[in-house]
Amino acid sequence: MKRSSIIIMLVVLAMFVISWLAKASSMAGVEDHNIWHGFLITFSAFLTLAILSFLYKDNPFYKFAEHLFVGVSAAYWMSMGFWTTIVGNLIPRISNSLSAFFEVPPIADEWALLLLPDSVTFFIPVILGIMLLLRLSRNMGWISAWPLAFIVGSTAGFNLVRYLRSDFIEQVSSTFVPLLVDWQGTGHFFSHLNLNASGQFVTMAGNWVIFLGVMCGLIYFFFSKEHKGIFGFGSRVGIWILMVTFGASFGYTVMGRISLLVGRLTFLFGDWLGLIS
Amino acid sequence: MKRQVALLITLFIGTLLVVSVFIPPMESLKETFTLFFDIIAVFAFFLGGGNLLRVHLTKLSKRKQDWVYSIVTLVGFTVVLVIGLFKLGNPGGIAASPTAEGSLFQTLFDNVLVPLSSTMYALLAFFVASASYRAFRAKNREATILLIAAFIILLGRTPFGMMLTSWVPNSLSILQIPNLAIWIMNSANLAGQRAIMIGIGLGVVSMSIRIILGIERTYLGEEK
Amino acid sequence: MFTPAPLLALSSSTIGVSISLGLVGLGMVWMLIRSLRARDVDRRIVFLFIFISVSAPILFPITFSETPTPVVKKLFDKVESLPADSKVLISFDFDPAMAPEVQPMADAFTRHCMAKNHKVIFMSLWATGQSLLNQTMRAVLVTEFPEKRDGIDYVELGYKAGNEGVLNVIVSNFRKMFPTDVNSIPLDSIEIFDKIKSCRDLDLIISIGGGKPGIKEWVLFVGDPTKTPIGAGVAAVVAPQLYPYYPKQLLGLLGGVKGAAEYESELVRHYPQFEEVDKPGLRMMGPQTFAHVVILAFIVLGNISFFVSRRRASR
Amino acid sequence: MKLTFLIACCVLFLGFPVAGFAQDTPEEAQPADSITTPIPAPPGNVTAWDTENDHGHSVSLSWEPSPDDGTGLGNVIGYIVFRSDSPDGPFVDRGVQPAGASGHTDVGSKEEASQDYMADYVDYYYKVRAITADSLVFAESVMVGPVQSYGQWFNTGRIPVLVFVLCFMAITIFFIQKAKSGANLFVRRLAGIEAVDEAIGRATEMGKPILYVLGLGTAADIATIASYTILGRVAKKIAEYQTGLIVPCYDPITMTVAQETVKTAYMDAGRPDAYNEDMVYFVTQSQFAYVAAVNGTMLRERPATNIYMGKFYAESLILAETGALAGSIQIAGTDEIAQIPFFVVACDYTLIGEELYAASAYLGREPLLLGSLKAQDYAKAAVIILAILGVIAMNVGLDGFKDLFYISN
Repeated sequence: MKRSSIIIMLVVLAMFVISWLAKASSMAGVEDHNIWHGFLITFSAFLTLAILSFLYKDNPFYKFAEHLFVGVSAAYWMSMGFWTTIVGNLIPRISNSLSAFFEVPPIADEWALLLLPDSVTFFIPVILGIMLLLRLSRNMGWISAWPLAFIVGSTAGFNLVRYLRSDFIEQVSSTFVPLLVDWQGTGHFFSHLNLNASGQFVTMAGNWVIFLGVMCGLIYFFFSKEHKGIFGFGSRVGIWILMVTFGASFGYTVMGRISLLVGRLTFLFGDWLGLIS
Repeated sequence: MKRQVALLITLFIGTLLVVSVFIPPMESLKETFTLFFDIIAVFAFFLGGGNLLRVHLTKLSKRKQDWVYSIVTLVGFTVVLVIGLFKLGNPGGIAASPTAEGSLFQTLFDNVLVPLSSTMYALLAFFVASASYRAFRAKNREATILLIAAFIILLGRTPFGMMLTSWVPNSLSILQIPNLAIWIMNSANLAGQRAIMIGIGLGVVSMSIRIILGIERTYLGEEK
Repeated sequence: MFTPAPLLALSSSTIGVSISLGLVGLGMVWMLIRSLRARDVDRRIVFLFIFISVSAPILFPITFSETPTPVVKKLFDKVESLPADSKVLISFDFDPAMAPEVQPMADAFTRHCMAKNHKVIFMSLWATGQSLLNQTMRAVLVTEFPEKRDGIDYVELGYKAGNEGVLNVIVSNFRKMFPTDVNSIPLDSIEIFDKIKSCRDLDLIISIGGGKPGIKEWVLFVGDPTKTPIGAGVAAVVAPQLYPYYPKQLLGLLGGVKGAAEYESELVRHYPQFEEVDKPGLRMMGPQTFAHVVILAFIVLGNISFFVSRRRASR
Repeated sequence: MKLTFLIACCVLFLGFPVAGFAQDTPEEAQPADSITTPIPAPPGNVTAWDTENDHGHSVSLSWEPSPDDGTGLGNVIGYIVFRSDSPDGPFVDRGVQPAGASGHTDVGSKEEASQDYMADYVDYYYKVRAITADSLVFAESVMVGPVQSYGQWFNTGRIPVLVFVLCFMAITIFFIQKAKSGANLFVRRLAGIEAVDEAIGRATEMGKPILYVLGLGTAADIATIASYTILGRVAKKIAEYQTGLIVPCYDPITMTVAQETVKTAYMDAGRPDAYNEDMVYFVTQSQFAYVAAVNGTMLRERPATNIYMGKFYAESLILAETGALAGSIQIAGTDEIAQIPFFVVACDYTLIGEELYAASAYLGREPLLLGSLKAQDYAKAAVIILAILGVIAMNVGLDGFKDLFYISN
């Protein structure tokens, strides 16, 4: 380890301690566990800065934050899954004694599947789950293909109809837009070219763009035909439309991204440094 | 043998769920299966945990590059797992929700996971900027269109968009940048979105059919 | 770490802003010169600019006024027009990372529903949404509406694992997925749920999110099958993607901080009593605006240097 | 005389308060006159029938809103639906509808245990009550019934969906058969895929590894499944060129599949020796923790090429920009619409939405996959035709055409 890096470490450590004490003393009397809270806030501030330091370059602090993050998050999700699903939804259905132990109200049997009570059928996922865990063993690993088949099969079953319905049929039918308007003279047609009072012209222009846009977009996604001639033109217009879409989405998104940073900086300046009320 | 069974399972489950959509008495079946799904998903979490341990323990034992940090991972993992599973320091005891106010688990969440994940996410603010500086250049026609669209929308999201075009008479307010931005979002953007959506919808449907019919087998971990 | 707070307190916010703006401005000029020489700047400098332009308005707050766009207005009017005691479900489908952007919406919706005396059901499809839900309840319900009672004016179902699967179940049966509320009280003994069996019995569903599962799932799994009106507050990133659902499958949409700010200002317009409460949406518009301008500038600069260099190449 | 005095007193006693009330708060007339809310007209011709396309235990009602709902006296604030199992009560409250509503679906519980149980094939009688702000003032419709609830065996409301499913299955199978019978199906080249091959070559020259990210999808996500095929192809090439491969995984199940895929690829390439377990490893099942780790890997291993194929969310740009920072060539593909723009902006090549699936078919070069790809194309053609017809229909006022696509419940 280089001398300079050791010095940096020490400096950061010192600053950490200073901030901790400062925070704790500032909270003295206000909070009852001020030492503890001071530590917590300083620590989260430290983690925040550690991640931000990545913008300059990769460094030990980032590595520390990164590895801590990996471990903690994995454990977090495991615990949540255990309490919300296993204890929340499985145990109350299969075992009264266990639900008594976990102090969750048992759920009355229902004959949903194969005319068997839930208290029986709900062992199926447990068995499949255990098969999945066998993946960790070298020689029994192959059996994890079965729960996998179950997961993939059920997802396919759900998706098949759902996407056909909401992303396909619904979208197609909402492409049926009026492209012509009941003509009431030029004046009326071009009247108030604004959105809030949907003027005829604007609405109609929009509808044309939607209609042709979708058409050309679909043409672009044609794979079994070379993009040549009129077809080629269609697909080129299609990619232009897509480009507008992407540009628009990007521009629109910037806002959200900034506010995330605002959130973090507000924490640093406010909760930690106390520069803003 | 194992493969046949797997394919049979997929076929059976898949068809069952598709059919259940059209047969009202089978609706509750869908619910039950969803619950099954979640329960298996939790076991997957544990599988993940197992893998995590394996990866980092090997890293540690083989003294690979950055093995020191694996200790951080392992410690963090074990501590949070113990606190989480045993609801240590949860005022409400075992019956309380794991994320109950003031529980140690929740404190960890608020002071470790929240800063880490939200800062990671906040990096996007910087990357969005660097990306727009680096990549929004009128290299060719497509790039130019992308650039212009993004520019208008960006402008439309600021008060300056309005200032710049406030001179436009209200009868032509479509030409005021904020309105123009909304119009683009609702016409061209919508068209593009929809085209992609329909394509993806079809793709998903056909893939699902292939899976249910056992034509698509890559998910079983083999090339064909 | 010990940036002297008093000093900042003394300096009036205008000075602070002008200083930081001056900095950014000068930097821009410098970059312009560079780009005219067809030299790109290191991305770290880009990062620095963003940092300054965002943090300055935070330290020295500036706010702009907002007028609601139709997509936002529509949703506001819906909540406004529902009769008292309507059943509204608010789902917190986001995580801390997204919170700064969408939590203001959650607060605003909760505030609005409480002011209208709607019966509100809180839930979350995200494990991490639970604690954010608690935050909103602490910040809005408990402090601003102490008279509201749990189980009668609102109920907290909390989080259940299973992503869209949860919706799959509650669309036809709440009790199957949520045998009890978050405090282990059976739904049958909760007043609000007397009349509610499934999502069909709700008058409005508001999902606040920005990932999967989120609004899209609500529309696909609940909105389309039950025709229950669905409103959404989303991170700006997914908003454009939801436009295809508006207005047919999606009643209204708050996109990003701007959406939140618009809703907040509309709320204050109707309910002056909320004049005092913190309005993060409006508060965050200042940094937003500056950052946007900086990014716009970057795009322009980038293209300048691009064209200059291309001209040189062609020479 | 006495009498008049008495009357006068009464007038004073009664009159003053009222008058006083009227004087000091004239605008607050509402509470005053709500004491004597006029009785509104009841809702008109109520009809009740078994709810279609359900599993029973439910009855639907419709009615004409009371003339005083909105119009007329305008004092109706909602409707309460009452049910009884005998014509002469007792009637129980089965749900409230806001003013302006003209229908309600009374859904009971399936479980006999529940107090809210609603039996099938049993006579029920309904009344609809128009309510006002004053709980004592309301108007009830005439009673309807008997009506029975019962379950259907087929959901006619979803026939359009069924039709589409069947048609699509049919063409898919047709083309797959065609493909099997050796017909040569043309699929246009995808820039993104060509790029993958170049990129692998480049990595070999530079002697740097290739980073393959399967995204955040679960093992069952279509995008992930499509990504396996591409991974298989990439791994095979890598095995031939003897380049390094790094596959950090987000989902444990996905990881197991990815391991199998890579292993098989190395075997097909005839170098099972070159394969080692650590190429494909699990990171964590948490979005940003995963990103943090992958970012680190990018800056430490400095891969020549990053390939992102699968489901991606907010992390897309973080990954792509960090990759650009590390100076890697980047090829992306996702079906997550919101993220495509970022990949398009930050990566060298991007497979847009469906192209990702197409790519897997294109690479697999399997008749089966190609066949289904064809089927998709024909479906798209059908969409275009339908859309044109639909638009024409809309414009000549044949709104019936749109109803063909209407999916009730």
